[in-house]
Amino acid sequence: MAVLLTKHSRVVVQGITGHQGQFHTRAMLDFGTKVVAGSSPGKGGSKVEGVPVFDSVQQAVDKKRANASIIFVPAPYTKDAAIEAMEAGLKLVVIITERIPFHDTLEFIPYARTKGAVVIGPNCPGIITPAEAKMGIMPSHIFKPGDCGVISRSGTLTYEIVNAMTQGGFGQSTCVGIGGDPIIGTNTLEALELFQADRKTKRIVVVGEIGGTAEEEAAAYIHKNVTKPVVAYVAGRTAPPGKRMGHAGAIIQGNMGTAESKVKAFNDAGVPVAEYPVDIAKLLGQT
Amino acid sequence: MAVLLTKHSRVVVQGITGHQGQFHTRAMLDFGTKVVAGSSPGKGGSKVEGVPVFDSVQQAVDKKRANASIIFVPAPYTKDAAIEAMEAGLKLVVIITERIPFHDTLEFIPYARTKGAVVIGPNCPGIITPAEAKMGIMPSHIFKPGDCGVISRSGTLTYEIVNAMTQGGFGQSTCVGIGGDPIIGTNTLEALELFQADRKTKRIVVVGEIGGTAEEEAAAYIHKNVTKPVVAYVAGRTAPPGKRMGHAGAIIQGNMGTAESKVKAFNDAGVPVAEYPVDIAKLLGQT
Amino acid sequence: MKFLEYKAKAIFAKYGIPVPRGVVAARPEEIHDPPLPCMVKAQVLVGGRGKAGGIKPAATIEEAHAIASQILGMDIKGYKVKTVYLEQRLDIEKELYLSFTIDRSAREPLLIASAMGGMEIETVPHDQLFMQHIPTLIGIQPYVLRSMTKRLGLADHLGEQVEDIARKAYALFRKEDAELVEINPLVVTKGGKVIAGDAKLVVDDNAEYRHLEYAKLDQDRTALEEEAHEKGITFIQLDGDIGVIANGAGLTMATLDVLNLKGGKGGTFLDLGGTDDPDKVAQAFELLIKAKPSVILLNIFGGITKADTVALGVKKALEVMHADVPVVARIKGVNEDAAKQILRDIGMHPAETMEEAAELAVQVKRGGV
Amino acid sequence: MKFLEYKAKAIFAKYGIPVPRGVVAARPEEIHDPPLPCMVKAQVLVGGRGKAGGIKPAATIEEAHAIASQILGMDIKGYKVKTVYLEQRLDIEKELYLSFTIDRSAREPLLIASAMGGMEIETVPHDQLFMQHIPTLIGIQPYVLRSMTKRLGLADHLGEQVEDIARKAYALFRKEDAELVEINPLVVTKGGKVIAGDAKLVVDDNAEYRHLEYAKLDQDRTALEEEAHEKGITFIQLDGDIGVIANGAGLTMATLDVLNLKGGKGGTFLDLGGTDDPDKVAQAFELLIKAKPSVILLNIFGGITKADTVALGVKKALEVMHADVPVVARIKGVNEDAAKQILRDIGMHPAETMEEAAELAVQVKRGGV
Repeated sequence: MAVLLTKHSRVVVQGITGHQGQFHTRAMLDFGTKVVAGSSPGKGGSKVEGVPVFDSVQQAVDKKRANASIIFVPAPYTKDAAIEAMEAGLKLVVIITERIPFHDTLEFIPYARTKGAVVIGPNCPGIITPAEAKMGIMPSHIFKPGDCGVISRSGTLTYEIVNAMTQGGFGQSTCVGIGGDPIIGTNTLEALELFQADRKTKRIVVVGEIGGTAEEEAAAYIHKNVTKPVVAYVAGRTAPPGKRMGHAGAIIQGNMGTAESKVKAFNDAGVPVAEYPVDIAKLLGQT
Repeated sequence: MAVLLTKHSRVVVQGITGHQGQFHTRAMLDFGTKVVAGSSPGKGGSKVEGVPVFDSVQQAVDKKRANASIIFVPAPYTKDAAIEAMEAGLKLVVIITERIPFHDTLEFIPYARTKGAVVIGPNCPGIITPAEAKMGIMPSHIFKPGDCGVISRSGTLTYEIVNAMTQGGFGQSTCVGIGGDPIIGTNTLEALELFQADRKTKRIVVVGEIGGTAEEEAAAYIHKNVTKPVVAYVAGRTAPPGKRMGHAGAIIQGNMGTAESKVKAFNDAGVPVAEYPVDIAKLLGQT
Repeated sequence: MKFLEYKAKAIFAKYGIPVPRGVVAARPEEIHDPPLPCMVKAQVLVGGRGKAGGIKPAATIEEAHAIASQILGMDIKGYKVKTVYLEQRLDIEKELYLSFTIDRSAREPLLIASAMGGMEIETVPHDQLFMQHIPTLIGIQPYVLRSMTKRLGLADHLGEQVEDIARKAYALFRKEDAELVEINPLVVTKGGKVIAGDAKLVVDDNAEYRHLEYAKLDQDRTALEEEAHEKGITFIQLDGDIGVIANGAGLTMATLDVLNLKGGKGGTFLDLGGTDDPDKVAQAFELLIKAKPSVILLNIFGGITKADTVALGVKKALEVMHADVPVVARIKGVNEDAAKQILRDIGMHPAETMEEAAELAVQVKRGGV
Repeated sequence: MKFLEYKAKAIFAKYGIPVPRGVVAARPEEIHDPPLPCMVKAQVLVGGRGKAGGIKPAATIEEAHAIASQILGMDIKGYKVKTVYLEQRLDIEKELYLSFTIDRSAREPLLIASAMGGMEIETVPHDQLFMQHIPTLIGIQPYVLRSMTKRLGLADHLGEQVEDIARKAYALFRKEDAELVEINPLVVTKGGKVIAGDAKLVVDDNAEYRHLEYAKLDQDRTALEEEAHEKGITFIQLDGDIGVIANGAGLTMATLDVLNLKGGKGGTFLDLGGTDDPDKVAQAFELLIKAKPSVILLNIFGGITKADTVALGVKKALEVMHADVPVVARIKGVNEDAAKQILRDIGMHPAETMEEAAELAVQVKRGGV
C-alpha cells in the first residue's frame, strides 16, 4: 500500500501533446507508471511516446479505464481540464500547472468534493510512490522505496530534502507535493490524515513554508491525531514578509503565518524542526 | 427505527411566524414532534405556540441543537431558506412550499448533496413516522404505527390511501411525501433505498403518477434490489397527456412517462398495481 | 409560459444568438419593409406549421402581402394564426439541432445537439444525438462544447460559432428560468454562418414573478383556462361531460381515473389545492359551471381543510350562478358532518368514498338518481 | 495587481457601489472643478496616508490647489505621491467596515464586516466582527446579508443599502478575480446614505490575462522589480548584500535561510523557476547584477533542469554585463559535471551542497577566498 498512487493506478495525461506533457509522459513511463492514455482536444487518434491520445478524458476512461489524471495544460484551460476529469469520474487529479487564477481554483476544488475526487495541486510537483508509480515531474533517481511519507508545499526544496533522506538511508512510502498556491486541493492536514492511515508509512516528513496557517493547523492535528513520528522543515525564516491581504488578511491570519509561528506550533506538537534542510535525515535517525 | 424522522429529531420551523408555519407548528407539536425552534428573520426573541423564534437557523442550531428543518417560507425565499438550513449543518430539510421556480431547485438540490443533506420536496406534504414525529402538513389522525413504508408523489391522494390502509389494519412505519415537482430532493428510488434498509419496514407502498420516469426507474430498482414486498398505485391513467417539454422532452422520456408504461414497469418488476386507490389495502393483505 | 417564434427570437438576440432579420405583422397592410426574399411564417404555439402550410416563401413585397393574407387567420391544429413573421430567407447549407431542457431523473439540465436538424428530433436515431448533462453548480464548460462540435463533425470555423451559440443558449436557459430552449433547425448557411432558423422557448410558470414582462404572453389555453390561470386555479378542459373538482393534483387525477373505471368521463380537471376559503371554492365552481358539465363530481380529502366552508362555497357558487347542475359530493375533512348537511340542504348527493361518489355521478348523469 | 484608491473607486462605481464624486490630478494646475468642500487625498499603494498627512480637507478651489501642491511629491512610507484625488467631503454619521478576501484554510471567500469601521480593522475586538465564508458554488445568499446587517445593528433603510453594496462587492470580487475588496470606512452619512469612503482592490496577478486593461497599473515595485515583472521573473529586492538566485520559491527561501545561518544576508530573492534556457538564465543574472550584490549565490537543484545550459547562461550574462562580481554556484541536475567545468573555466566557485555554497559565499564576501 501507499498513499493515493500505486502501480495499479491507470493514468491519463491531459495536455500530453504539449512539450511538458510529452517529456514527463516519457519519464513517468520510464518510472513504471501505467500511463494508459493521453488527452488533447483535436489530437485524438495520435500517439505520444507510444501512449494513445484521445480527444476527451471520457474516451480515455471508456477505452482505457483511466482512473487518475495528471494535468499539464496551460493555466487558462486548467479549470476546464480539471472539471472534465472529475466529470469523467476520475477520483485523483494531479495539477502540475502553475499560475492558475485562484478564482478558478475556488470553483473546481469545492466541485471536486461534490464528485468525491481528490485534487493534488495546483502548482505542484505531483505524487510519487517509489518502485510503484510517479504522477509528477520530480527527478525519479533521487527517490527510493521506504517507510517515510513526505508532504511538501514546494518542489525543488523537496528534491533537496528527499535526496538527503535517500542518501541517509530513509526511503519514501509516497511523496506528495501538495503545491505552493494559496488554494490547493489537498492541504498538509489532509495529506497527514492519509499517511496516518497508511500502513506502509511509519514516519512522516512535513516540508512547510511561510504564509497561510496550514502548518499551524497541521501541528494541532498531529498533536491530537497522529501517532507516527513526524519531523518538519519550514522555509522562509529570513524571507521578506510575504504580501499580506490587507487588513482583512491580518484578521484571518492573526499572529500566525510566520516561520516563528510555524516552528513553535510544530515544537508544541512534539514535532522536531530541522534547521538545515539536510538535517531532516538526521532527525529521522532519531525517531 | 424508522426512515429519516424519529421522535429524537429536533426540528426548526423556517417561516414559523407565517399563517401556515404557525398552524402546522401546533399540529406537529400535538403529534409529539420535538419542534425546538422557529426561525423568522427579524422576529427573533418572540415565541410561536410556545416555541422560541430565532432570526437565523444557525441560532436555532447553536441554542436549541436543531438538526432538521421544515420550510414554510414563500417560494421566492425558499432557495435562501434551504441553503441557510444546509449551511447551518442540518442534514434533513423538508420543503412544503409549492411553486418554487425549478431553476432554484436545480441549485439547492445539488448543493444539498455537497453538504450531505437530505431534501424532501419541495411541494410535498412532508414526512410522518406515526407514534413518533411529523414534519409536514398531513392530517395526523389517519395515520397509525405499523410496518408499511409509504412513498408518494402526491398529497391528498396519499391521505386517501393511508386512510384506507389504516382502516384495513395496515399501519405505517414512515410515510414520505416526496413531492409533485419535476425536480425533487429525494425521488422514489432513493426513498425505496431508505425503506429497504429500514428494519421496521416490512412492506412498501409506492404512490406514483404520470409524468417523468421516476416510477419506471423505481421499478427497475425494485426488481434488482428490493427484497420486501412492494405494492403500487399510479394516478393519471385517464388524465390528459401532461405538457411535454417539446421534442427535447420526448427524447428524454421516450415511450415512458405514461400510466401504461409505469403500470407495465411495476408489473414487470413483480409489483402489483391497484386499480382503485383503496385497493392498496387489499393488495397489502395479499403480501 | 410559451413564446411565439418571433418573441423567442427577440430574446435570443438579446443574448447574442444570431437570428435572421424579420418583421412581424398582424395584418397584411402592416407589412412595409420585409427582408426580401423572405419566409412568411405563421406564429402559433404549436409545432408542424410547415406541413400545415403555415410557412411559405415570398420573393417580392406583393407576394409577401398575398401570402400573409393567406396565412393570417388560418387554423393550424386548432390554433388561429393571429400574426405572421416575415423573415430573411437563409441560404441553407446544413441544418443542425440544439436544445437545453431539464432531465427530471438526473435533476440537471440536459444539452442535446445533433447534426440531423430540421426534422422531428425524436425521430433521429439515438446515436446521432449528442446528449450531455450540465451541472448547475459549475455551469457549462468548454470541454463539453468541444465534445459536442466534434461529435457534430463541424469544421473549426463552424464549431466555434455553434459553441458560442450553445454557451449563450445555456445562459438564456438559466437566467430566463427556461424549461426549454430549442433551436431546430440551427442553420449553417452557404456563407458559413450559423444562425437560429427557428426558436422555441418555454419559461417556467412558477418563475413568472421574476419575469413580469412575460406574464402577458398569449398562451396555449382556452378562454376558460385563461380565466382560471388569472385566478390562480389549476384548470384544464377535457373532452368528457362530468365536471371533476378535487383537492390536489394526484387526487384529482385519481378521481378522473376512478370515474373512468365506473363508466364516466371527466370534462374538467380542476385542482382546488389546499384552500377552504369559501370565496375561492365559489370561484372554482363558477369556472366549472361555465364549462357546462352535465354533472359535477366533487372529491375532497382534506385532513386539515374545513369541509363545511368548502360546502358553503359550493352553495354560494350555485346560488350566484343560478345553476341547477346536479352535484355529487364527497367531502372528508374537519366538520364533515356539517358539510354533508349543507350539501343535502341544497339538494346535492353526498357520498362516503370516492368510488361511491364516482358511481353516483355516473348514475345521476344517466338519470338514474 | 494593486489599485490606487481612485482607480478602485472607478471599478466600484462600475459595479453600482456608491462612491463620492471626485477628480484626479497629477499637478495642481490640472484641478479645475473639484467637488467642494472636498478631501484632498494622496494616491499611494500604502496604508496610513491620513496619519502621514496625506489626506486633508479643502473648502475652496484655492485651498484645494494649495493642499494638492503640498501633498503631491510627498514621501509616504517610501512612496512618492504622484497623484491626488479630490473627493466630495462626506457628512459622516457612522463608519462601517466591509471586505471580501480569501481564507486559504477554508478554501472559500470570506466576508468580514464590522460596525467599527474607520480604524485598522485588525485592532477591532473579534466579537465586533461579522465573519462569514461564502461558498463559491452557490454564491452569496440573502440570509447571509441579513445576518450581517443584524449583527451590525443597522436600521432597515441602512441595512438594505449595506446588503446591496455587499452583494455588488462580492460580484466584483468574483468577476474581477480580486484577492481583496475592502471598504474602510464604509460611510453612513448624516443624510442616511451608505457610500464607500475608501476603496482597496487587489487583483490576482495570475488572472492578468483576463484583465489586460489592468496590466499597466503602477505597482508597488522597485524599478528592478518592475523590470523583472515585465520579463516574467520572480524577483524581490532585500536589504542584504549577497545576491541569491535559486530555482523554486521554497528552495530560494531555504537558500536565504541557510545563508543567514552561515552568517550572510541575502540581497535578492530571485526564483529562476524551472527554466534551463540559457537566455532566460542570462536575463535573470543581468537583473541580479544590476542589484549590485557583493557576491552571487546560485543554488540549483534540478533533477530535470540541464545544469550545463544554466551554467552557459551564467557565463553569458557575466560576459554581456562585463561584470566581475564573484559567483558561488551549486548546481545539481542533468550534466552537472559539465556545468561545474564551465563555471570553473570562468573563475567561479563550484560547491557540492547548498550549505557548502552558503558558507563559501560568506567567505568570498569576507575576502576569505
